[in-house]
Amino acid sequence: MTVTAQSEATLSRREPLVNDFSIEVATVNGSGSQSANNILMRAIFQMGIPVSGKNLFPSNIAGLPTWFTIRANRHGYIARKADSEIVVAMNPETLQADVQKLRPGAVLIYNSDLKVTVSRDDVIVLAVPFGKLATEACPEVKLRKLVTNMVYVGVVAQVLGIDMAEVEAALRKQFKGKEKAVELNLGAVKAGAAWASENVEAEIPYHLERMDATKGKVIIEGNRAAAIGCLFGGCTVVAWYPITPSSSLCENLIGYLSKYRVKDGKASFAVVQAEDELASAGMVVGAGWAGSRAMTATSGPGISLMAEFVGYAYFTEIPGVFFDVQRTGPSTGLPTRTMQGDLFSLHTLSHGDTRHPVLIPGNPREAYEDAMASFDLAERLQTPVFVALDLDLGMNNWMTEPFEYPTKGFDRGKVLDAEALEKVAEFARYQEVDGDGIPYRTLPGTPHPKAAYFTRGSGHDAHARYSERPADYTFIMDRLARKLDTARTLVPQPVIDWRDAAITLLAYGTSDAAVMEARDQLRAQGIETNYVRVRALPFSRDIHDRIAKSARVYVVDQNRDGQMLELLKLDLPASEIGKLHSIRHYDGLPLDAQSVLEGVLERENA
Amino acid sequence: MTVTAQSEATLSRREPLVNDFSIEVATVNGSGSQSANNILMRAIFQMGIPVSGKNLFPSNIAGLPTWFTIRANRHGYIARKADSEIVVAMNPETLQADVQKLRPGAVLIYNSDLKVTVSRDDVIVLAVPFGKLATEACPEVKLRKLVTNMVYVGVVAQVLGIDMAEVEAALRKQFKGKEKAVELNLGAVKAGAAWASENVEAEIPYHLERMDATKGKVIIEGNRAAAIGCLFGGCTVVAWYPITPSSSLCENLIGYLSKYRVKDGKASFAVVQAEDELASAGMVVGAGWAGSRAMTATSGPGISLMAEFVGYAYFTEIPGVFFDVQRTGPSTGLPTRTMQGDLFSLHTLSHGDTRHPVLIPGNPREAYEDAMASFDLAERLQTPVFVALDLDLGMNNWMTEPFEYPTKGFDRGKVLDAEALEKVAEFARYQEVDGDGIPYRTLPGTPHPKAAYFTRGSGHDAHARYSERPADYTFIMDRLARKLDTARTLVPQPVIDWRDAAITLLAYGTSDAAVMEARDQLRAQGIETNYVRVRALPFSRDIHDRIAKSARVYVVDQNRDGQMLELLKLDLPASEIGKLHSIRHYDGLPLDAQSVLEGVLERENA
Amino acid sequence: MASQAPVTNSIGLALNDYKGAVSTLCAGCGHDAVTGQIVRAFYQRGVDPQRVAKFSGIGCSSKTPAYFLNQAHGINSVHGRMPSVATGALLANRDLIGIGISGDGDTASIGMGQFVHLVRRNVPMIYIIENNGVYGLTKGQFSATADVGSVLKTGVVNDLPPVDLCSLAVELGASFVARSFSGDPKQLAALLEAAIAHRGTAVLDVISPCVTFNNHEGSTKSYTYAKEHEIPLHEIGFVPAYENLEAEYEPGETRVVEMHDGSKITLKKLERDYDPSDRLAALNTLRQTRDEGLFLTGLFYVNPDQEDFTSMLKIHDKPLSRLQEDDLRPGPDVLSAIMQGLV
Amino acid sequence: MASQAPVTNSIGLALNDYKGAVSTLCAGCGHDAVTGQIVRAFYQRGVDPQRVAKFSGIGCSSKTPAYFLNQAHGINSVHGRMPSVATGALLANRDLIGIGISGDGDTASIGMGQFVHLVRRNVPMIYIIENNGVYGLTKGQFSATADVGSVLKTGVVNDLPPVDLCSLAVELGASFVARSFSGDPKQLAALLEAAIAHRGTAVLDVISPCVTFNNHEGSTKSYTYAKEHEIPLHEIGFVPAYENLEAEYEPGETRVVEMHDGSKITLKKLERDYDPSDRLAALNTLRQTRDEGLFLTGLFYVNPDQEDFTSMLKIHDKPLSRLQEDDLRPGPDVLSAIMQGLV
Ligand SMILES: Cc1ncc(C[n+]2csc(CCOP(=O)(O)OP(=O)(O)O)c2C)c(N)n1
Ligand SMILES: Cc1ncc(C[n+]2csc(CCOP(=O)(O)OP(=O)(O)O)c2C)c(N)n1
Ligand code: SF4
Ligand code: SF4
Ligand SMILES: [Mg+2]
Ligand SMILES: [Mg+2]
Repeated sequence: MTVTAQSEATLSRREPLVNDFSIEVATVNGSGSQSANNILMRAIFQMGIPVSGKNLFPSNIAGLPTWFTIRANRHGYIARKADSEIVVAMNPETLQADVQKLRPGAVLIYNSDLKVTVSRDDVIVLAVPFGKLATEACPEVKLRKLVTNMVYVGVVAQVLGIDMAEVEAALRKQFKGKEKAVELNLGAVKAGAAWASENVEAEIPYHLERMDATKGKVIIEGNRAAAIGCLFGGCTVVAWYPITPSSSLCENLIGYLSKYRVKDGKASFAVVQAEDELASAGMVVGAGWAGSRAMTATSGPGISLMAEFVGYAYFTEIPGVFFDVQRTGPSTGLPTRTMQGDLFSLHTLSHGDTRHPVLIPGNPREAYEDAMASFDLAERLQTPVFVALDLDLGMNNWMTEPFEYPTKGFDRGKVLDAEALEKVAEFARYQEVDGDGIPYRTLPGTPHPKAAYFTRGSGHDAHARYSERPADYTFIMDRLARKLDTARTLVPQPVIDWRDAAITLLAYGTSDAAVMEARDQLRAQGIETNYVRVRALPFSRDIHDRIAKSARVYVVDQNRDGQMLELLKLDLPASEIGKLHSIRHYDGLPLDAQSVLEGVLERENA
Repeated sequence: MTVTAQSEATLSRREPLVNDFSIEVATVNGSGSQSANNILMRAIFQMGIPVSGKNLFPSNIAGLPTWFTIRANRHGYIARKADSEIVVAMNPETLQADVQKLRPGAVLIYNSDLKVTVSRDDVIVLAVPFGKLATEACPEVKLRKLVTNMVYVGVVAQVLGIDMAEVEAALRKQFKGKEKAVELNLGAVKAGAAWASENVEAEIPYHLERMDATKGKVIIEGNRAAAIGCLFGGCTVVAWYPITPSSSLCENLIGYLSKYRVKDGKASFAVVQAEDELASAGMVVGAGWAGSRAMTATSGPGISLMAEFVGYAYFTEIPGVFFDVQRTGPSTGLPTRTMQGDLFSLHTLSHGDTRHPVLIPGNPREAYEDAMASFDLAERLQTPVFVALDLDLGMNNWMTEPFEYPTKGFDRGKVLDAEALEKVAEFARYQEVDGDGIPYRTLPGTPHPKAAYFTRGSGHDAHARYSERPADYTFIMDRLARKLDTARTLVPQPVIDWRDAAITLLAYGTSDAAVMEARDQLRAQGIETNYVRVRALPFSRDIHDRIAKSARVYVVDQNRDGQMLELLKLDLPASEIGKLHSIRHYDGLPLDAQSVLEGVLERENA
Repeated sequence: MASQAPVTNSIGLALNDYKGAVSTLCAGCGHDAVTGQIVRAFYQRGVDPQRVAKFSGIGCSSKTPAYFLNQAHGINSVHGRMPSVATGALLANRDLIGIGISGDGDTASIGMGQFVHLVRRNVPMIYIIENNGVYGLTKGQFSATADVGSVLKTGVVNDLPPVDLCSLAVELGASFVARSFSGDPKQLAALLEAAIAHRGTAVLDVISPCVTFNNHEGSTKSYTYAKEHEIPLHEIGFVPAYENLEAEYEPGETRVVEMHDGSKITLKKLERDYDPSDRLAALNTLRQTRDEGLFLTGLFYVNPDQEDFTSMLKIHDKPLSRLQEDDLRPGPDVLSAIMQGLV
Repeated sequence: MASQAPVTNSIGLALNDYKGAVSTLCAGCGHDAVTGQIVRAFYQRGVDPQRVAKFSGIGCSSKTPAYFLNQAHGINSVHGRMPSVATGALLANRDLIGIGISGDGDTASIGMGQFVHLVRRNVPMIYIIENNGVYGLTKGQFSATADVGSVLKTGVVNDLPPVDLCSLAVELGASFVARSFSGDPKQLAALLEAAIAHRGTAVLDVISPCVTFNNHEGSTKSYTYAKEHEIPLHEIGFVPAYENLEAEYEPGETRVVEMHDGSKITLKKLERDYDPSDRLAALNTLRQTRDEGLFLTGLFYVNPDQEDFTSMLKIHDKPLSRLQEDDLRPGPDVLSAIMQGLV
């Protein structure tokens, strides 16, 4: 079997594209391709080339189509790109579709055993005898399926010029310690590489070259980053219920806690796998009331189930941290697709007049920092605090600077212990004392006769006594509103790149990567933009100011209803609202720069 | 014991106020005063005088302070009025406070047995020997407590000039058939009246005179009205969980269904008292999916618990009717106080991009009509439909025209039965067919090979097949948005009183009464206003048009956050938003005209 | 080739007419075996698939209604709350034949409340728990039916006592309670046929191994463990109404339960003589064998005469969903009467 | 008048120090009687009220924590979900002595799921159900513990089988299960003292009549009915650790259960000899007496040695809520190590 480069004629002979393309592996889930893809990505990363990996997987456990995309980009662009230059098509089910969507000039790597005809003459086709190569590399039939994936690692590495030493290092890292696995898989990689070096005649217009842009950086998923934040944030009670894509946040956290927070067989934490999300929310509320730093993590359906408890905690002023790793739609929506669809829900969750702080990390470092900050904030504000990730951030691989050790200590908020109680004239749980809307609290078990109070919904006066008096009610409600106003100054402040341009792009969360890339593209077209990345709700005043200074503001949302734009409408003075224009993306895929670019140009060129 | 009219000197001797004042009875709940108050109210009503009754009761079963206010008003104003002209103070616990809040010139009726001194010389004090009068009227000790209340009926009737024949008629109605009770209670009324006619020397500056303004009218609570609407709306499955103030909606409905919808021992309905609100919502969803007209009724906490199911029904396009009789705050908020606090929640309930129609009746007649309409709308739109009452409407007594028998038949929406399926080329459950965003559905059990489809969240294509394809997802989401747009034309249209004024008052639900009264007061001060009463969400285009034609729009909300105003912000063009001004009332009491008046004047006179 | 008339059942349908979409579960998943027996049982009983309504919650197990009875409407609802959806639908249309598929997570963890109340109401439906001791779809965490000491592949050990859904159902007054094993197709088929004939909630707790996350050594829900430990309480047979029973069984050796439609469940004695109409005995047997660590399968309890929820509510014979305005909207006289009462 | 030293308990507090706000329940409500016995039991046991945490859901019953132990923090949470709140709080601070008050609606209807899982986890707390068969606070609808045939004042009859919370708890592996009656103060007091001494979930199902909505003829939860039908299983006594037991009881006539803290529960035989350490016997006794329509009270099951949830989780001896940054934030070396693993 030799390689036909059917497309050579149609391809323009130019310098290969260096360090700026994507590799997509089409396969089925549960087939073990994840290790192969990780090795490929890590090898590129170790070559110093900025890289990102995004897994597009189905909502089942094994056997359905999955696409993994590795983007290598010398500028550091890590957003999804709509199409890929190198496609490894391992899944017979999707092969024809995968071929159809190839861009002209792309490289297709597929299994020649499949006996299909590839009817595209504008692409480079490498028909690899995977079966034969795997058999040679792995005599054991049982392991062969897994090893097959390593063959494409070898082929891809060879044709793109990935350093074999880096592939080997990545592979050793992946199978750490398991010598037999290393040997076997390395053999398969080499078989693939050897085959390619002997058989690929076509000139491959894509090439990877060493850079120095990843030194000291790490690759991490946002869920793991948030887990590390919880570990260092002093989280002590974890109550969770598994749900994709949030499960790995708690699972990682449990791993870290067990490793780093057990001394002499005693844990400085308690983890409960609750019976459902109502229960996990209730446990967080109970633990927060009793004075510990408690968290849960869930996704949309869980958030909906927590609505009553979150409202209760708002009115009773009980701290708690709620992570929402957002996904698409209801339970039988697209649980393995990404969306920023819950923003509105999170901010207003529960019936009645309720508003909650929401932190919105845009990358793993911020996920780590926000996780830490959320506990401080929850205890300072005595209220439920949300941290809104999404599937893209939570479960995909992100390159980042290593995290910094916190310089600020814990803020445990306004808690009166026995000693403090001794000094105060009176303790009134729901009183306004400092003018910031935040009252003082005591913890159950405080050994002081003044400490106790009885906690119940919103039907209380400043002294936590049951009251149905109208004036008591408005007092409590107004103070709560004031507290949310205080939160504006305490939440993470926006990330701003100000260029004194007329146009401002306003985005949040994982849209960051695509927006950064789109801004460069716009600039290349002569359109300069300011950039305001919202890091939290309620909005800081600075956001108002920046909007006031802009002529037009493009608000980028990964949801249908333009939820961030809607929240801005609620908060901004009427005169500013006309400036807002919506760019929305809601097909379940991570946002790409092209969508942002088009969104802006559509209007700017109109 | 004689009556001291300590205040005579200080009272200006003028014509008595006729048919324009309030009577407030302060008592404890569970003491049986409800019958006495009803009789008083009905007697006034039977005299042809417009009247309304509002019960301010605590969140317990017996023994805590309760105030019942009867407002008689010749102009037909039925909103709450901040203070009352006649106060019957039966509760020793609150007596001093009740006395303090009396307006100068008011009449205080209290129990002389209480041996308290009333330290107000600017009011008329009638110290009635209740104990003695009740003992004379009712030799049986056991019944005496109940009968005591009838004594004040007699006193009040006598001093205000209520026709004794009407009191007797009302009393007979109240105790229908129970001759012994009629006799006993009538005796107590007469004793009270006799005492008053003999002992009251002061001139009472308030008087009731016959009018002809209530002929043909009925008195009814909104919950009962909604229940009648469900009865005539063809509701077949009722799944509920008790919660104040919604319980009486279902309880009345069960009564009517049992009476009017059982034939030959077979019920044309099924009622389930579910285990909680998640279950009642699930039952409604299941029943709607299977093709029956299903409803539930709850209040705020229940709405929060239904969030996941309601979102699911939105995405799967399953009809269902959800009544929310709104109350104040969370479970241990003020469950027996009123609020329009859930509007925002209802419209956006559930995570993800979800929006729901909400019907907002402002009086019992509309509650009846909306209840009927909601089933048509839910089946036509194939989506959950909310009907938002509040405690004030649901549980208080409202005077209204009798309801009209519906002229329009049921609209069962786009359902394909076996016959219809025979005629169509294909059945695709989630296809856009008519351009209105509403697909066709089939019901389980339809005997046709084309009928079956599999229902699941939003992860489906137009043919209801599982799909994770991005284009399928946006197709479904866009069609759903289109469907909500269609809803604008199908929901009840706003009630508009247009005067070509610069100022428009925009209100909804039970604010109507106070707004109507405030408009008259404004007019008296030379300020003419237009009035737009929103009857439903999403907003009809007409509302946009009216706002466009106004210079300033005062949006009246009975909640802290100005939720209607917020929803308008989301829907209106940016240019209109600056016109909106908020009048908010959120202390748990029904809105009064004074609050509206002040809200407008504060700005207009600024 | 000469065309052959396809084999059909009593209503003229082929086995194929009872199939569904291709399964997307892992190869070897116990749930697929259950699906296979459901297809067979409905075919065997000659049930009109267009009269069936399929219900499920969320999980790998809950996906399976898509894989059988393509001609039946199905609803994959939300996690743990399928019982309420089924209750609503079956009240709305009493002609529907309801079958619900749940998982151990879906029923014993998040779904506990609704399960208890479904059983208490005796809603007429088959309720199958495909019980693998883990949350398959979220990648293998323990569920509330995992046994104490059971070990995950990751080494995590379960410390909490398992919920025994059969004991619980019997305790709560269920009218049909059985346990089976997806690796015991014959027994499962017979139980499914019996469940179809039952009017009331038929609870079937089917041990159905998760080959991906809970089929290793240390698991008490693996194929190997279940095969090695299964103790059938009796040999179960099902005899349709139109067949003759007498000839086949020797009295004393076989108990016969007569169902409402005239069909019969036969229970051939194995080691013990077990009376499935004795609730207390069922509780004792379940508790004792559990304490001994035995994996007992069979029909633990059945009462064909227990009133189901539809009967209790005295619902109209015609499904509520088919009633129209004529049946549902009372006349103007009724409205007048009501208004008159309020004047 | 000569001032008299007030009577105090072992920690020097007077009975008054255990009281709460004035009850707002109906005069004669069974719940107030339970409150009274709680005050007495905590006083009697010399429990430091400042170490107690009070929990409840929603209902008349759930209001009562405001009416006892004013010096203890309390939380009136949401309907049916108190178990999760209590679990969180008791994990957060293991030094707290937890007592939860719920109603039959709050536990057996909306709260079923959380109740089951609380019991399964053996969370260390006293869990009292003030069981009146109705939803008092919403004006008297039947709850899931109402007996079949029970009649409301409005004439509505209950058709659904009752949930027996004691059987259920025993079935689920609870470590302490008892039933009492608010009209039997002596037994209730002894059971409460025993419950305080227990480490694990102590389930107390207390029949507590609702005088306003369910105390009439036709109710099986009325004072009259309960008084007429109560059959105590044994006569219960409680002997603190510091008191001597031997002298008082004749062997054979009295069973003694030794609690963790050295105190003892004494169960004096009445009609039958009952062993509260036998779970199967408990299930049988409960089921049989229920089938016979008897209202049995007493300590059905107790296992003082069953591991509670805090121990199972191996939580730090110092309450988690008191741990500070030093204990909770690992050093920079740990962060470096983690980062190193990711390079
Ligand atoms: C409200 C909610 N919480 C969590 C999830 C995530 N989730 C999906 S399936 C599942 C567990 C399924 O376990 P089980 O019922 O045992 O089914 P199996 O996959 O083992 O067959 C969970 C927790 C969800 N979909 N919805
Ligand atoms: C989520 C929610 N649903 C409904 C209610 C209304 N509600 C308040 S108390 C109660 C029932 C209480 O019954 P039970 O627990 O038996 O207590 P009891 O009043 O009889 O002591 C209900 C349904 C609520 N507060 N919250
Ligand atoms: S993960 Fe387990 S339960 Fe799910 S399909 Fe695979 S084998 Fe079956
Ligand atoms: S209504 Fe019943 S349960 Fe509630 S306080 Fe009154 S008597 Fe007690
Ligand atoms: Mg499972
Ligand atoms: Mg109760």
